[in-house]
Amino acid sequence: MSHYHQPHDTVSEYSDIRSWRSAPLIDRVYVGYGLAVVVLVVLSYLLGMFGWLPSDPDDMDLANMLAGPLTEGHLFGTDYMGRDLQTRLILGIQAYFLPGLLSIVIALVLGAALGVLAGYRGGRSETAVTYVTNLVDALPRLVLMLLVIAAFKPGIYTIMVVLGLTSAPTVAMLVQGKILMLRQRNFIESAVALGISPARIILKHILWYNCRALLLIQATLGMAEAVLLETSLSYLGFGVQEPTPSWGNMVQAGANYLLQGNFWVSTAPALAILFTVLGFHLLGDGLNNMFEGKRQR
Amino acid sequence: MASPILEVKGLSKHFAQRRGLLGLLSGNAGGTIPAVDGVSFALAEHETLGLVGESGCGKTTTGKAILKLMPVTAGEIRYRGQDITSLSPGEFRPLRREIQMIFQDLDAALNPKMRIESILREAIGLCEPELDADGLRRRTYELLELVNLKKNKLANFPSELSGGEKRRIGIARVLAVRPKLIVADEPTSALDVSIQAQVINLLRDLQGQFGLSYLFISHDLPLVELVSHRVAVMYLGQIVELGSAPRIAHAPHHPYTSVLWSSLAEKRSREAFPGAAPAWGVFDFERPSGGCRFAPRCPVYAARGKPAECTDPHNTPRLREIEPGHAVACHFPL
Amino acid sequence: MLNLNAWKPVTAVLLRELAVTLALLFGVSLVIFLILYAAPGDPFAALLGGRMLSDSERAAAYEALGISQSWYGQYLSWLGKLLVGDFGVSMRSGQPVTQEIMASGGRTLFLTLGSLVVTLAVAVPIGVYAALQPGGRRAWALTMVAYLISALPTFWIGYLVIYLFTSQFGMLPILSGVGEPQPYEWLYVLLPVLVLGLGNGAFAEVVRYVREETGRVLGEEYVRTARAKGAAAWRHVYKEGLLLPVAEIIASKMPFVLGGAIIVEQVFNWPGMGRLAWQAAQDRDFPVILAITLIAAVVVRLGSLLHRMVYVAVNPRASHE
Amino acid sequence: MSPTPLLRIEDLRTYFYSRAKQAFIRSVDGVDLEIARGETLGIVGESGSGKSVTMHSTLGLITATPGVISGRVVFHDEAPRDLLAGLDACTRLERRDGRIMSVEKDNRAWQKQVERNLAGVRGGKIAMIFQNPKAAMNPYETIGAQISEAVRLHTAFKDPAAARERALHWLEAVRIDSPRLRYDNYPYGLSGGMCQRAMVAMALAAEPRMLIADEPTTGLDATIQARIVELLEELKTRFGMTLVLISHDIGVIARLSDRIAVMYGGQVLESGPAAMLLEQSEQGHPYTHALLASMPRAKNVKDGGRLPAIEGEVLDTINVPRGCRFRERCQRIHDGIRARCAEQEPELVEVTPGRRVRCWLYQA
Repeated sequence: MSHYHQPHDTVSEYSDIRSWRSAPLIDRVYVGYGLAVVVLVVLSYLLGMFGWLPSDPDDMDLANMLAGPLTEGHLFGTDYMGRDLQTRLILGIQAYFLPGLLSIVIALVLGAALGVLAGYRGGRSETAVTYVTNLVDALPRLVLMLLVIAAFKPGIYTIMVVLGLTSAPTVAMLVQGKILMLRQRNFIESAVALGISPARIILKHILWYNCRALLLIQATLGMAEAVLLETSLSYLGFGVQEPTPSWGNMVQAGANYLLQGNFWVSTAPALAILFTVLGFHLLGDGLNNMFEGKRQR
Repeated sequence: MASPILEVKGLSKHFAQRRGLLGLLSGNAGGTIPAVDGVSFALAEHETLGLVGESGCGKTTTGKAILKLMPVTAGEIRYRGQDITSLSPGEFRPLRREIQMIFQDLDAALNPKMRIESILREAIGLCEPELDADGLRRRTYELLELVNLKKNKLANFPSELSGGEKRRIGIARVLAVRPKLIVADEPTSALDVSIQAQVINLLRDLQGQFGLSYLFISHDLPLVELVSHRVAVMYLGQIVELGSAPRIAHAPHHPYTSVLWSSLAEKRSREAFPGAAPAWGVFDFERPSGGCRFAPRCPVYAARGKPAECTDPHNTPRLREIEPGHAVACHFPL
Repeated sequence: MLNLNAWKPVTAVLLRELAVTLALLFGVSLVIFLILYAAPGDPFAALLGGRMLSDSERAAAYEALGISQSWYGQYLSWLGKLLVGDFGVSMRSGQPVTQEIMASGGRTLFLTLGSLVVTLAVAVPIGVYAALQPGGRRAWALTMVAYLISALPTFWIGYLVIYLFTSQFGMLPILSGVGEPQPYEWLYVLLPVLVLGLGNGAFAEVVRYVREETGRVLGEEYVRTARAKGAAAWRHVYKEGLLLPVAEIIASKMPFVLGGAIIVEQVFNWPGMGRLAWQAAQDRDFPVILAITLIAAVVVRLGSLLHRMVYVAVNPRASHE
Repeated sequence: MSPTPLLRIEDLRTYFYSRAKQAFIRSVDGVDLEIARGETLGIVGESGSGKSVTMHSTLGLITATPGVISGRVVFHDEAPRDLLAGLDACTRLERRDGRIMSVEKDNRAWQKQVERNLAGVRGGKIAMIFQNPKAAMNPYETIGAQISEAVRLHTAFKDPAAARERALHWLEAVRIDSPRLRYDNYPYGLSGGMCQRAMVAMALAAEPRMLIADEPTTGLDATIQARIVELLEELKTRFGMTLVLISHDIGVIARLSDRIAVMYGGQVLESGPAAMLLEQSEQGHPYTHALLASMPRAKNVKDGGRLPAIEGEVLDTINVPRGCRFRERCQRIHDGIRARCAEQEPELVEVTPGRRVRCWLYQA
């Protein structure tokens, strides 16, 4: 039985577009959880950067190695060398946070530029951007990364620059879609007819008013990509090397113990990856439903 | 005739027919569709010229060409005596404020993510950048009064407005830059009957108050007859008849105009024009080889046994004045 | 049914698609070449000599082959050899690259296609179900599960699955790929496919895309007319609401699955092209990594070719676009 | 009373719910209509008047929730049959001083119930055609296939060859040029007018008792509109078809309707014989009279060239006022009825034989 209730007799004429208050429960849960993850990650990053850590990441507490969670002195237990897992998990964020931001900035700036080029000018530039997009799509991201690794033995920042470059076409396609929608309702033509300069049409009307939600959503999804890529590469042994902690190489290091039945060493970083990526995905999807109006009734 | 605010001579706009990749490879770069083909007319100060015709006849393209929203293939557009056809966008910008357009799509003028207040303020700022905060507010309220909308609408988003309100905000936005000439492309076709009447009265009042000239584009014949001083009937990119509104509606000389008016749903089409051609629902865009373009559908051409002049490519009927102030492009006017 | 009598214009579209694919592969080869050319230690020369050459040796090698030092000269000569199918010799094993790839390529292709089928088989029904009950409790729960699955780190799940099967079923933990067949041989084949199928990170995206596309088509005007006609809605929805989205997913998710294969092959010690690529990246074995990247691009383009064919077969208008 | 009507709609209510404003959109708010056999009922009204939603509700085409919440739709084919049977079992309404404020509905159960009620009726006994034909026809099937599907579903011509012949027969009946060629065309290959004819053929191919035409001429050119109106007129005389014509174009309604119902804000404000409503509109509902007077026609222009427009906005059925829905825009309220107009909603009362008006001007 579905229930529909109208509390008041008359309804205010005022703008009801305060979307987060009126958005369905599902979206608010998604965004709430997502924001919680973002705050936690940023805080942990700052903690790691300033060194305020529960304990020294390399200090080996040989007494209780492979301790499970909630042993005294080690909230999240210890790894196979007795090092405190909570500290190493917090430090693990250093490996992807800043590089992730770099990849997001590149993807958004380059993507928006290409999107405007393709959408606003159209014609040859549109075909050129579509060609580049197909080109990037044709190369599986991880395979391309291996090629770059073989060629340059790059650090994580170079890898993230490549990630940014390869994510830009997706952003470009979405921005171009927005411009197409505005063009179909003749909005762009009527702005030109009124006498608004092309620069203001692009920057203010297209990018600021109509694309900011879209770019924010791509940023959150971009960070999830960055986490997955960094952890996968460090799992494969290309990212951060031991003893510097990364969630990827922690899972890898704990793998042998997992196969012998001691789960926690490998599971803790895996859960960290899971909840962080889930957080960014849900935040992106929730914001998308709220602002892009998929579920707006 | 008051001095013409707008003169259009031999205006043409041909769209290249997009050929696929194979078409390009196989050499023929594809023909062109002459959407507008040698259109000429003049519009006087404070006058409303109706531009009427079926969809696809080129009336909207003509309107947009005048506002230089698209490059012109041939012809000349003079605004207040000055040739604006070849002006660069920069040179044309100061003039652009005086020539404005109301678009058919109710949402065209409104950025979906902007509130009404900022939409109006931006338009006002274009024309009077020096206004301070309360100067802007006063001008905004003034515009709302002009289009009789309540102040509480300022906080709303376009998606929260009714059709009529969207159209009025669109008009207010155009008035903000103090135009002289407005090209109105089907301003009321997306509105309900009762709202249409309000918008037509509004446009008429504004014409009286600001001395505006309108180029009123529509496919709604009785509406064009009502609002226009003079009416130009277009068919497949050409003006086939031009004259005063009552005469075009009730005593047309071109067969197409008569068929167009007689096809109104209220009238019984058969008795208005016994010889009406059989069901030729198919509206064929391909041009007949030459001569009069309406020949294949023209009842007079059929009734007169398909006379050769009509389809003679060297004798294409020209728009010629057969009575003072009334011109027609037909060899056998009614 | 599908408009089979439209094959005349279809060939025109497929020709255009092939032309686009060739242009893209040309672009891909250029990108790969530029990466190698810009790399320190001039790996390109290594391609010729099969090992890292000193400066003097490199100059001699160029002279011997009569190609100029300029980058386009090298690119053209390299491209020439590629077109003939000569990918050069693996710097690690000394075997011709084509031979090594032939051996491992089949397994990766099986793994990739198998997992694509798994992803579709699980995600599409969830998406359709969620589209049919937009607000439903169960639909929301299923979508939530989809998000959870696709956020799982593939490698961790791989280890968990191996642990589960080795401890519970007493199987040799790692498929050595050689030696006498294990009791559950087919299981070794199935596990990686399942893990990659669910854990390739595109799972939630597939559910969301199907839910949106099917939902949109159910709301289309022509479906409402079909229901007003008394016809079963599904007969009119399946083309645009299911067939096209699935084709689109195959084309767009192929790269994700190929990428995921590298991880899964590593976890399961699965001797496929992914593992070869990983090894090549470790040892900077350029001929191998270069060949694998090209082949991956070709496979991805085959995916979108398939999508275009389905699109043209279903949508009559496509052949006149 | 006239012989038993082919279709009678009693107190039909179809609501939608805006989660953003936490309020009901009362698209159809208590509609009573009757359609006699062989008669053409014209339902005219502006956007948001509920004219389309009313007929969509009778054929169970409403997918949004809560959708149909009350009313009866009795279809007198061989035996009387309530198309909304079992609705009360699925819905529970709560009213607060006369107005529905809360609805509980088992949507899935009702969906199944509607399919059971309408088996054989929807598409078979009652067919429907829609606005913008190019979007309303399936772009992935040829029009011939879509028409023969209707034939196979509802008539005795089950095998494909017979169904094809039958479909061609109907294509000729709607005057499509070269039907054998058009049979294998796709909707995108036809003009708007042609596509509309194909949809009419598809509806008639099921040989229904009644045809509902929802804005059939909207969006078409004047000349094409005239052809479609002629076609409907011809089908009316040739097959004695019972037709429900929904349109906002008063010209089309005047041309085809025997009886007219004027709808506003989700309710029928006036219904009666077409000639009486149109010619003697001053004895009818103020809204009808004002609507006819405000039509942009040269003859309506008063002194100073202004049209007698109805002030104010078309009623948005979220904020439904107390009393008469047209009150804010009505010019004929006088002190005698001002209080009642503001407080109490008038009933649809018979003013003269066959003509019913919902206005306090005519009730003692």
